[in-house]
Amino acid sequence: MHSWLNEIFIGLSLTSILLMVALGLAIIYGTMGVINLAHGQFVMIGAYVAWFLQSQFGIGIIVGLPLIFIAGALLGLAVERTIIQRLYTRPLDTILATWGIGIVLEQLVRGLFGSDSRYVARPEFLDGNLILAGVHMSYYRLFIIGFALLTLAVTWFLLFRTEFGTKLRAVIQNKEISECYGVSANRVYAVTFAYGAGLAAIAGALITPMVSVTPTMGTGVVVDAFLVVIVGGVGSIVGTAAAALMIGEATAWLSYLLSETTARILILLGVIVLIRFRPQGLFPDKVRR
Amino acid sequence: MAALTLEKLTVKFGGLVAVNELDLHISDGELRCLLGPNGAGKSTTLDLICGKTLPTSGRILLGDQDITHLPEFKRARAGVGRKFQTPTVFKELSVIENLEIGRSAFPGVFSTMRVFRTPIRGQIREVLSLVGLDYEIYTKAENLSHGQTQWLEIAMLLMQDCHVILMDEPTAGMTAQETKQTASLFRELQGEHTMIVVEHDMAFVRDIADIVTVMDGGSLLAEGSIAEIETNAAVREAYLTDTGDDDA
Amino acid sequence: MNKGFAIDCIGYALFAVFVVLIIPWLANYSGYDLNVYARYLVLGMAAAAVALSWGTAGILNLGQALTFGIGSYIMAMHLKLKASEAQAGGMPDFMGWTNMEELPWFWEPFQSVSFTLAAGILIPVAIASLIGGFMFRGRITGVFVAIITLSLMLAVQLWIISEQRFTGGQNGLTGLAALELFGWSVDVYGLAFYYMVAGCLLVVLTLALLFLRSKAGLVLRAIRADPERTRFFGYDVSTYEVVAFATSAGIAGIAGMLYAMILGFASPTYMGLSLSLAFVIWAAVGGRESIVAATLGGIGVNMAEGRLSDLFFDQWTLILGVIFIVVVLFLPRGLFGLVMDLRIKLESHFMANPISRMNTSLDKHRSETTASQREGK
Amino acid sequence: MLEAKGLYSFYGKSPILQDIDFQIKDGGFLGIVGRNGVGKTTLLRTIMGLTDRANGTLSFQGSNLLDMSTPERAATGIAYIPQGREVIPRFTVRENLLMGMFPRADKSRSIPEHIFELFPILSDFIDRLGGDLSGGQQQQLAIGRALAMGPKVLILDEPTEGIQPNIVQQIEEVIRKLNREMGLTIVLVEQNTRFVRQAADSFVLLDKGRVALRGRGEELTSEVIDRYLAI
Amino acid sequence: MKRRDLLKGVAFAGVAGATGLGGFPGIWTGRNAAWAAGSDIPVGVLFSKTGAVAVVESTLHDACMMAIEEINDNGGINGRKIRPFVEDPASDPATFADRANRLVRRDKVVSIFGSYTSSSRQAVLPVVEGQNNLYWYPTLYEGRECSRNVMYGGAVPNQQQQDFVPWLKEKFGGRFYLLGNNYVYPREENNVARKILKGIGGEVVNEEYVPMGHDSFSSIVSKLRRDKPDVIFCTLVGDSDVAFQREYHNAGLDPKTMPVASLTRSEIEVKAIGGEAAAGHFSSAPYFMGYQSAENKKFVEAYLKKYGQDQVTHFVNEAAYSQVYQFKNAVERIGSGELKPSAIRDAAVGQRFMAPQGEIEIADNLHSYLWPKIGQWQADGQAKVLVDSKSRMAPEPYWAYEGQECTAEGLQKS
Repeated sequence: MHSWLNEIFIGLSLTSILLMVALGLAIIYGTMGVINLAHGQFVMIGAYVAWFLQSQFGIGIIVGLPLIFIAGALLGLAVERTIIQRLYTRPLDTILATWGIGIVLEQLVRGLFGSDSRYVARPEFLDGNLILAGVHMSYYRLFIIGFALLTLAVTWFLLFRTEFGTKLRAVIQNKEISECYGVSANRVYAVTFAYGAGLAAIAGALITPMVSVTPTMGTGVVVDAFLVVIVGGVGSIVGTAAAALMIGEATAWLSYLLSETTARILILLGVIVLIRFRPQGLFPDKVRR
Repeated sequence: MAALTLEKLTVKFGGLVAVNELDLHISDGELRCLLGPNGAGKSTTLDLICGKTLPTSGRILLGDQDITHLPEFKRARAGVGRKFQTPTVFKELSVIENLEIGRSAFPGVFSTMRVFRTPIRGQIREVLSLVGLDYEIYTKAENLSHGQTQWLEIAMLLMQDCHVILMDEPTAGMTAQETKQTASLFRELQGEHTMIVVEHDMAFVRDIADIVTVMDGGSLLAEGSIAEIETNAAVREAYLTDTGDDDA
Repeated sequence: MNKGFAIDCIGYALFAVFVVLIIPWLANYSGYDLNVYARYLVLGMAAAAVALSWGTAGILNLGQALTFGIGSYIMAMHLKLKASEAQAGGMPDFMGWTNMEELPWFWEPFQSVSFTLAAGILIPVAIASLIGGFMFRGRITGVFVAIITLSLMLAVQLWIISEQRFTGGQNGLTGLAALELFGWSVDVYGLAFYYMVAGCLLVVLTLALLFLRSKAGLVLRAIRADPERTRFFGYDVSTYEVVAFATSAGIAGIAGMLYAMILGFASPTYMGLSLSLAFVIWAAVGGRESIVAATLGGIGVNMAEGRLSDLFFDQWTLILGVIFIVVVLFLPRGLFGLVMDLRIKLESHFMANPISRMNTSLDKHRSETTASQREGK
Repeated sequence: MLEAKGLYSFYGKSPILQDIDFQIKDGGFLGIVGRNGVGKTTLLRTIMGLTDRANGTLSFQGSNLLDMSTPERAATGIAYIPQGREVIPRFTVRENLLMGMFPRADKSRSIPEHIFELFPILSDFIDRLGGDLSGGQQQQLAIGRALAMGPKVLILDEPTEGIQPNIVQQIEEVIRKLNREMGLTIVLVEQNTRFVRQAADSFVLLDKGRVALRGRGEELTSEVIDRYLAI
Repeated sequence: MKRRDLLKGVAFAGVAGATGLGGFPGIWTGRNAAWAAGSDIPVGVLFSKTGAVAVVESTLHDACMMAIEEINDNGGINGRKIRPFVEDPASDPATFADRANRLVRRDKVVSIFGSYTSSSRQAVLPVVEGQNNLYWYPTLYEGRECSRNVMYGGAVPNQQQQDFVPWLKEKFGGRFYLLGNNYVYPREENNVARKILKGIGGEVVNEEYVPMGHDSFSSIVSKLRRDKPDVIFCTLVGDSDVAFQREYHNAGLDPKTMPVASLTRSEIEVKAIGGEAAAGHFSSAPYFMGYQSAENKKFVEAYLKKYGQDQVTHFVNEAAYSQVYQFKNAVERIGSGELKPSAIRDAAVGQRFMAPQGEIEIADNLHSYLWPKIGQWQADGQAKVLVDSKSRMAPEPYWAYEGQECTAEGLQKS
């Protein structure tokens, strides 16, 4: 009877995860045009850092988030400085290079921690469910929804209310002129990439209580994130959020009414049609590229 | 008979009216010069004719054929050729390959599949020597100088052999000598081809134009012979003053 | 346009010699190695398909494995039916298990060899034409093409996995019979089969090279450089793109058919993300601008993979990943680009004096010009 | 203070500028003239470090610019106003002006008042998007943005191109004023030789990437123009 | 012009030549020249160390290698050492086929131990059948196969379900929700489950399949809330199983009223799920790590000592371990006769081995007589064995298909 409310909540919960994963990718893609196929591996590494902190030092996910963010950001920075930086003039080649990076990261993690599936516990104070109007909402999912909104807000603030954001937006719109006015595009790119990677790591840490942590967990993540980014439109975080909401709710409803497989097929086909007729995305930002 | 007719042609970009109810009649074989300050809508008008931009309202007739809604390639096949303001050639291709692309009488994919070599004779030979590129046949277009690139694009248009040719600032970056050459070339083409030339260089315009059209703010400001235009008060104010002694 | 044609012919001839004579010798004319090399050739063909649309027309198809996979399923359907002749109603075993009553109508025509062979090319071509028309009429380019092709491939893959009663699901189509052509039962470990694969590859490459050498290929290169400008010369850019896209799909279909024969089964992983990306990587390593180079890329990377996995049991994927990164970073045009640069270096080395070199080339042009003038008269 | 010696500049492998020499002293006004495509814009871009590669000497106040990145050059006090203005279309006027403050050594982020005195229109339109301004207003914004950094040298590329005549005059006056009254060093690329002759104290004439002629501003006579520039 | 072209040609030849040289037989082929020498017994070890199923397959690899080492340390088989040829098929069926080919045709192994998924087994099948080799497959599977070239060491549906389903119905009720990944194994198991339920008066309230690797189960959970089944009959594997059980736990569903009864969940999945979330649910399998027996104690101790105390043994790697010993016994039985795969197979049939789960026996249809057990998961990540089968249960791979039977002569239809 309250199933539709329930599905809305499930959709929101899916949306929040999609958004967390896609946001970092959207920022990187929107800023540099870099198609980062290693994004899923950054997510995976975030999950592993969360596991490592918990199993070695007993640090819970939420307490560990700053550390996880920093770890992801540092890794992102290293990758950007050594590899991505050389590819800014060849955006399509980043697909190939980042795919290679993904393989390498996955293999490194496997070498360090083995192929085993790892377990990360959910924070205890988020155990249990809130039942409201017949809708079962687990506290942990509520927390993720809230956290995703917070991340969105922080990112928005960073982009539109800070000097770094102004520099970033300037570089996106006109790199040369920004450089002529003292903005070091290289530094902006590096920081942005690191931020995106940090967000991916946080997303990875937050999903650990719901999935199994394995070296291969990133592969599936990146495709979904990319669909969200492209449907949302390049460089528009509002578009990314809207696309995540659309895909999240559609997944919830279609899987409930039909089946998981059919839902997925329909969504893929829907995305194709959307891209064909709105390649500029849902909320296009009128920027170059 | 009119080779090209624009009727109440209007295009808006967002709130901006770039071309406003423009009427233009260009007769067969005429060479028309289009003048006006930057942002007057000259290039946009050419874009509308060749299909790069679609009009918000109005009609474009090529002879009797309504081409207002045809896609670019069909307009090209119907006989509209275009030279762009910044010379646009295929940089990765050699001069001869660029010309082969220009030679597009049979542009279908199943026709082009049967063509394997470009014989350097006949029309191609002529065009090459006309534009002075005979020693650059195999040079990649990106290695040509600015002026040569201009010539290459003009040569491609000659190969295309269109009835209506739209020229956007063809002499920009050319030496005086070259500009004279261009003028004589245009006069040669005149009659057989119908041409619209957008140009700032008044000396060049004086040299070639039959009728001059002046645009300002997307609308037609004046139309007439070069003498009429140069004495027109409105034109002087919008366009000709402040250029002072400088035409370069 | 004929400049460099001679070189291509020489290069291609060397490649043909390599494929026809050297590889069988490498394989000691023995069954297992021939089969493995046949597999590499087929994967090379798939890389060539990628290069045809990507390197020439600039269409990056991340879903190339879709048509490859469809080709493999088409061949596998025929071979499965052949293997199931003894079964009740000639129905493949997996259908009986899922309580199917009779052979689905769309399986019926695959009883025929000739239909199968034609379908393995034409169905991928038809699918690619449809999706290509859908995309290119809307002037979809670049990363959007990549995402659309990728999504479509994933959707079809999911469908194939879920419709187990028609397709064999996750396991794919297994337990296949040997192909019979004109009464010859194909032994995929035999020298004859290797030559059949090599022959297919060489014929496909020859035709593709002719296509690319023709003016149509030139127009495609023009489209890659500047699709807008090409339109203004009267070329219907989207049709050209569809043709290139569909041609590459047809090649992938042929490769897929051969692949199903070589491995003896068809699997949904043949139209998976990682294989699809692998095709692109191979083409990039070999050099996307030349389909022969891309083919060599496919063959080379797979040979390397076979060898690395032999030598470094644990970390071969890591090594491959590093190699890809290095190639992308330092050889943006692949090994082909390396060869071309080497050529230029060699040239300037042999022609010490740049001025004389310039004169030589001028002389060359002049002599050619006069020659063709004479021809003209 | 701004000085080039034997300067070469490249796009890819082709040298666009060859063996360029010029020198401007503090508070000087250098006009650069020449036909289309002779490398005038490239020369300005070389000063800012926007070409692929440059050889030779290019120094500003004794420090070698060629060793610096573009942002570092901006930080030395060189403000560049490119052809076509290139204000950031989706930035407000305020953000565009703020952007001009980034290279400042004093880290100040309050927009200097004298910019609004020079261009009152900017304070009226302070919250409008840069892309919504007319060409002339954008040019004023571009100059305002450059002045916000408190520059020592102003480099302008055809600032009057495509601007309505009445604003052209206003802009010319501002440029002159910046030079004469505020002592700013000016490097100006201009097709409009009349303005160069009137305002510049020296000029160089480029042809095919080389300096074909140099002299004092008033030497840019119609005779010279006829010989080198006219058609 | 001539010279130029020649140069280009030379350059091209250089690359082709380099490729050719690189491809020189001695360098490119042959793992190392010594493989054929000596009296070692060559076997293939074919488990993925990378890719999606590496999580499970690497533990099978470990167990298999441990058995090989144990045997070699104890003097080998009839004085001959087992020589393992290890390959990593990277969880990809095509690579499985390629590597199996390499093992059989190039390395001339007499048997291959390998693989976890049905699709990989299917990929290897044409290779081993074509060359009449022997494939030791340790995993539980869907049955319905009767190859003479595969030694099936895991349970078939009847061995997992015959006791389990009636027991569940009796304890919790007969309304089953069938949930599995979308591939042949879950579908086949559910076929069998439906058949059993029909016989004992139970019903299926829903049957749902999710794509492999699917990991968001909130919609499924809301369907569970809607349908309120007595038992969730679960054939999810790997990551999906983990994600589902986590979701179930997060949603606050209760194992007392709606337990998950799994055919695929082992200690390895529970380790990833977390003991707390898995506690109270059931699995049916012939082996659990917590099973009390002398053999198991020895096995578990050796395994943990070798691979780390955080590792687990489970019903597939137990079989992977046992199969090596079954292979050993078969080879011993052949004695001085010719060591070829078919001989090994024939010698293996009917042979018994005291495995950690109990004494198992290879049936003449090459499947195994096993000891099915029902375990309930505890918070410590181990299962408590509630029901232990009273006798060795016979494998009937065509149990659900009347008139079909797998025998020593292959598939018989009546």
